[in-house]
Amino acid sequence: MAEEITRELTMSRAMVEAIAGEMRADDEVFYMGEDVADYGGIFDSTEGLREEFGYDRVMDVPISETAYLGAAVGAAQEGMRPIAELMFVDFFGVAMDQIYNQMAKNTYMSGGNVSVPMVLTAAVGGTYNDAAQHSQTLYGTFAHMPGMKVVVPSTAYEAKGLMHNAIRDDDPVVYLFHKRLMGIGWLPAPDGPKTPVPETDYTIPFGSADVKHAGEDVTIVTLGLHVHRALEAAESLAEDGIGAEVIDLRSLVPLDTDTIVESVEKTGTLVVVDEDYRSYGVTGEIVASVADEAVGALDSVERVALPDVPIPYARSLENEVVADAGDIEAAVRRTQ
Amino acid sequence: MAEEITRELTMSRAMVEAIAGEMRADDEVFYMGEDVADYGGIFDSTEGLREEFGYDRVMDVPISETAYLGAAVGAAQEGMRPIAELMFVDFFGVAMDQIYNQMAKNTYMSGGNVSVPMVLTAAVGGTYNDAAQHSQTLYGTFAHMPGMKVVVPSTAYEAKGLMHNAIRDDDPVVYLFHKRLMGIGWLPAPDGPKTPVPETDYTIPFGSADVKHAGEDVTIVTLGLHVHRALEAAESLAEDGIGAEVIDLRSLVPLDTDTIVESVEKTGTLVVVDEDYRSYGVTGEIVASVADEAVGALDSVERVALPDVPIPYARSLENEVVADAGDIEAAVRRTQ
Amino acid sequence: MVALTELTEMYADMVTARHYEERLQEEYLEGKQPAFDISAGPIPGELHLAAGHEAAGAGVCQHLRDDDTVTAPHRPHHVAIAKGVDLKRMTAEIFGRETGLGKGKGGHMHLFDPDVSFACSGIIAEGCPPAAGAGLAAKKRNTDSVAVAYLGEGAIDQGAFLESLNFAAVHDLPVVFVIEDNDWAISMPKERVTDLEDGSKRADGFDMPGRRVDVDDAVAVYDAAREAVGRARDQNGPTLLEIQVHRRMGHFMGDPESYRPEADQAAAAQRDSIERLADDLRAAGTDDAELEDLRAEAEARVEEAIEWAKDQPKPDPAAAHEDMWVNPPSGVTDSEPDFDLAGGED
Amino acid sequence: MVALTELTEMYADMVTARHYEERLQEEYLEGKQPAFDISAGPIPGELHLAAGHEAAGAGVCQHLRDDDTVTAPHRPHHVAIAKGVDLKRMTAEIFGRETGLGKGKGGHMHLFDPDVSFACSGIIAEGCPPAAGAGLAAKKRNTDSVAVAYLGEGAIDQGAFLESLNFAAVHDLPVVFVIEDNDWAISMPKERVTDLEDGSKRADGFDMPGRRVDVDDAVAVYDAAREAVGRARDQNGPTLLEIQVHRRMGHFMGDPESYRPEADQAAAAQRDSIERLADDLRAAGTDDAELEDLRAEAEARVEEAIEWAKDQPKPDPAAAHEDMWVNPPSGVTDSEPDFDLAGGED
Ligand SMILES: Cc1ncc(C[n+]2csc(CCOP(=O)(O)OP(=O)(O)O)c2C)c(N)n1
Ligand SMILES: Cc1ncc(C[n+]2csc(CCOP(=O)(O)OP(=O)(O)O)c2C)c(N)n1
Ligand SMILES: [Mg+2]
Ligand SMILES: [Mg+2]
Repeated sequence: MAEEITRELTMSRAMVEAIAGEMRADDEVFYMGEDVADYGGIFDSTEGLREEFGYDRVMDVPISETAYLGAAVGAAQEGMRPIAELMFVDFFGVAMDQIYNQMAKNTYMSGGNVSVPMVLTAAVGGTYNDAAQHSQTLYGTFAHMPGMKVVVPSTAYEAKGLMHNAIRDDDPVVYLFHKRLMGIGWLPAPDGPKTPVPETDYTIPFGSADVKHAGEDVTIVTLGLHVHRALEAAESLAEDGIGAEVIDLRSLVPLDTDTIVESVEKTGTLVVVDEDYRSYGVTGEIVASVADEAVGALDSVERVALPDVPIPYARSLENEVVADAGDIEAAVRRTQ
Repeated sequence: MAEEITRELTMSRAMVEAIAGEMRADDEVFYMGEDVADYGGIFDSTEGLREEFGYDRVMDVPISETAYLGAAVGAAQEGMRPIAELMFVDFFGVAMDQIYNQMAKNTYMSGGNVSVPMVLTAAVGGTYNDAAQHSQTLYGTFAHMPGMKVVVPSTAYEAKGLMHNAIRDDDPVVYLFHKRLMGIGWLPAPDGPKTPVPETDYTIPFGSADVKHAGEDVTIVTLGLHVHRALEAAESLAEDGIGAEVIDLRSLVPLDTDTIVESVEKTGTLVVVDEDYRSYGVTGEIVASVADEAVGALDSVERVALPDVPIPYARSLENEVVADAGDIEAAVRRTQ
Repeated sequence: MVALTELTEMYADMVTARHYEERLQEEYLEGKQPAFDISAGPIPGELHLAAGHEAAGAGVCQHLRDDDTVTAPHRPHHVAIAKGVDLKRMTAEIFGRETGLGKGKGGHMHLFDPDVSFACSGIIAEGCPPAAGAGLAAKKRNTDSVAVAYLGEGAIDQGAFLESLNFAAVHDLPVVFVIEDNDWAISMPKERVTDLEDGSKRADGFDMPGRRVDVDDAVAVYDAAREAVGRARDQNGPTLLEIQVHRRMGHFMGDPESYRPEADQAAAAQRDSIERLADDLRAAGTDDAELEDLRAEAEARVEEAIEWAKDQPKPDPAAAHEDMWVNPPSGVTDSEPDFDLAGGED
Repeated sequence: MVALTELTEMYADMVTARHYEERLQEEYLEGKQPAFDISAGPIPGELHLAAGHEAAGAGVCQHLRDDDTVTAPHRPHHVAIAKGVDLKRMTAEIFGRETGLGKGKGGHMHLFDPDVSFACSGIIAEGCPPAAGAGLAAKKRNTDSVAVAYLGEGAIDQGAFLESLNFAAVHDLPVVFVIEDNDWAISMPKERVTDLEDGSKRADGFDMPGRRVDVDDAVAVYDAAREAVGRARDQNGPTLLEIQVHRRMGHFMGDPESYRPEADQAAAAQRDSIERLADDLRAAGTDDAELEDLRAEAEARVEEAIEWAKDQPKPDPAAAHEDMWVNPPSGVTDSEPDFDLAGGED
């Protein structure tokens, strides 16, 4: 019987603990990004690392995402293990060629002759009124283009285990952490993401979705922040006797279709909840993946995602487009 | 009764005819891109335009996609009507911020105060062994991010009508033309894309899918090059008494869900055929859109798309990943 | 010699901008006390205030007309004020109200006022290409409008800026690039990330005139900008200007600035382009009472705008689904003509 | 004075490269006659040949070791040959064969030979940041390896290059940027798209030494590169070189070059860095028979590589689904440890 773990960490502390652990174990691991040294990362992704490892291994870089993400690709191809941060995922467009035409494709284009053992970290998500250029998750955009493993922790426990696996992986991994979950002082997290975290190093495999709440009536598939909103909805549905199974994807690439299909075969009902745009993204893929495997099992389907508009600024407007627990609950009720 | 149109054009001639027509009608329309002046566009997208309109209105630009696509955004916001070409859609990553954070979002972010009447043209597609950085369609990537209307002509007739509508539209339109369909001397087109084209100016509305072949047994939804491959499959299936309805989407945004759902309600079977990557893209969205509206009608589903790998170079490998008529036929047969 | 009216106008813009930022700071922090919670209070989201940058806004925009285009970055208010953006509607936008410039959809980093050709964007340096595009439009239309792109010294390492230098230079576009050098890019001091001390030297690699105004002095900025804007207006091509300014507040509200040496903060607080310009006005014969009036007027204008903005309705949630398109989704047409296409596939 | 052995090595590389391109041209056009069909024949896809660029490949790479990294653009063969890339496996890759450098997956724009630290990419200027990254790795590891990024003169307007100049300069990285100026970017003459005549002047805006070799002369390139590579190896930071070369063929095979004045084509055909180097070798005492031997050896090597490549098996279609990952999709682990997380949600 495993020892009981009681120490709780915020998601940011857990993420940093994994990075620090790998940096201690391997001199070739280093972190690059804007404001990652003295500031400790705008979203606390590197808090305290510069103090321990110095400026050389926790490098502030010019506001030149193409140059420094590309430099990470180059250093990774030399065998180093860079972690490079895009401050907001929304800035992908200034460096997408390095991300997609180089980092993601070089392994395949070289017939496996070259590997690119780097981690691209990026803060994602809204809920604090940062408007259209600073609030997206872009989950679907990154998951669509092959060559990157794409992971999204929802709690401190996952943040650590996924990060250890990401740094050790010889393939490029995109690690998308939700700002609202980090436990940053000025951006209070909901209750869920702060969890017990083992002191020891451990790895969580990619492609293993986690059933965060069991239920018999409806399968809710989600990730990131919305895991917690779905759990809230599940509690409330339970009061009315509706059993919701909440599946936290944890990685988009690879996708754990088995866990989803197994659940839908039991419940017959699929509600996919996503903080990315609705069309041509995550919700479509999850629905279609189930249809591929078990179209007969699908009695009822709902997609809860950002409507196809940029994310608006004003609170009333942003709240309208980003689903809350009530929206999820309502979607579930529509299926019953 | 409409007059019979017999004049046939290649897709490139039809596209150029629409551009020339709009340039004659409005001095504020101009075309920018690499090799669009003397060369006439690497894929014949501007053939002859410089000769008629001169270098000022058919502008060669530096290999600075961010600068010139952004300049198109700026000129459009001043009320001009630029058409700007990305030589291959695969280069999106060097300019995606201008495309997505500016061109696509400014209208919404300004509350409709500003409009961006520009057309972004780009060549898409494989089948001639140009490998991972020059063969993609990226249909799903562009369609996923709201703010751009995304159109994909499959024949000369559509190329002209969609282009007229695109240039006249005050919203940003992404016009993706498939290299294999243009009718370029060195890249022979299949039979289908060369069609009769009216001399007169005409506009095809976005969001109106076209049933290119009627059938009762299976609904094949596709676009671009694969319209022709699906039609080939439909002919061959017809010989075995399987009636395939082939729907040409013509635009991804807006998406004509009605036409698709209506067909699937009749056939019960949906086969989506796409030249973009399979996961988190077009095929998923089409399946999910039907599930949203008519999950009960879906007896059988198949997705035929690029497997989730970059596009390989060698002929045997590229042929393996890009579906041909035989692959479509086989998918249909799996559903019967 | 700068005309007194111009000095006075610049002064008015600058005191308006300074007071505006100070008042926004107060409003912003309301509801975010004692614990700072970015998502609480009357002004949502990030807020980047430009106290200490005023000379760069006023000194350049003093030369601009309404039909000259300005693009600003994430720290836009002082430029917007100097450019003549509607103060009330801008303020309403910052408060996320329905009558804001963007109906509450854009927010403080995305202010668009087409009446005075002003726009801004929150992505580093990405205002440069659209400014070049406005210059291109002016050139194509053969008007004498010009375009100005503002950026921070931290933005001079970004491709969008560098590509725009070439684009503007090779086409001789009427564009002025204005770098506001406040020594910091969030927590990163210039020397840690940029090869140059003097950002205007980027021009040397692009066959373009470059000039640095290394003192935070509105008159010096005015003079440098007169030449640069004049060059553009006379169709003699682009110029790169760098202006030394000072960041008197954190990068964004809530920034603890723990990375920043106290001496640097103190120095920034001491240098005051507004006081300097007041001295120039006094030297030109303006007395203290007049200066006080100008200040009072500016403050009243700011108060009025803030009052007005706070009175405006919040957007109806349903409005989130509007303003996606200017034309219908189908484009300018919603029906396809009926042709008889011989041999066609239809 | 350049040592005779070095002159000889460069000559061997250059005649190999020239013969290689001429032979590939023949092979490529086979099956594409009479009507040119890009998707027919033994070599699929686009093909960008570098005849006329040889001096830039040989003169720079002569100073490099296997552990020095080189990134090349879409026109890579002459550089690959000078860098010592495995000629047979490179050729097999170009023919799309299973034993090619990338198992037929990459093709001629995506050649990776980690044994000699060579890579290329088909996206303009996007080899520059990875080269800077290789330089960064060398610096972090405190080795004296250097990195060289090649690009065309048409690429000097692209953000990836310009950002890399700053990145390399601010970190004093051991990187040499080499612009091959062949006067054309496909159909666009330099002056139509770029503000500078001399691309090495870009360095002036980035506080970096820049130097142009304005004659297509291997020895002049060798000399300039000795200084630049030496500077990098001695940890004195990056350099920008521009080398005048000539495009003796179309941009890609099949390019009708109808945009190109005949006089320009003729001039390019006349200038021949290979003949020039032959003269240098003669002056250094090499006789014509020796030169003939070098040529014959080079040709034999090329023929052997092409023969070998054409003999290699085509990839099994199923292989398209392989080589996506180096590790399993699950990462280094495929099972989650079993913790008892008190109060956790599991
Ligand atoms: C492409 C991009 N990268 C990073 C950021 C995040 N960011 C916002 S402001 C800023 C610092 C800008 O510094 P500077 O340009 O000097 O302007 P200042 O804030 O000092 O006025 C950064 C890195 C961004 N908005 N866009
Ligand atoms: C970002 C990007 N834009 C455009 C292209 C298409 N393209 C390929 S080669 C080329 C011209 C390159 O000219 P130059 O850099 O001078 O090299 P050269 O071909 O003359 O050797 C262009 C525009 C590309 N590959 N990548
Ligand atoms: Mg700054
Ligand atoms: Mg060239």
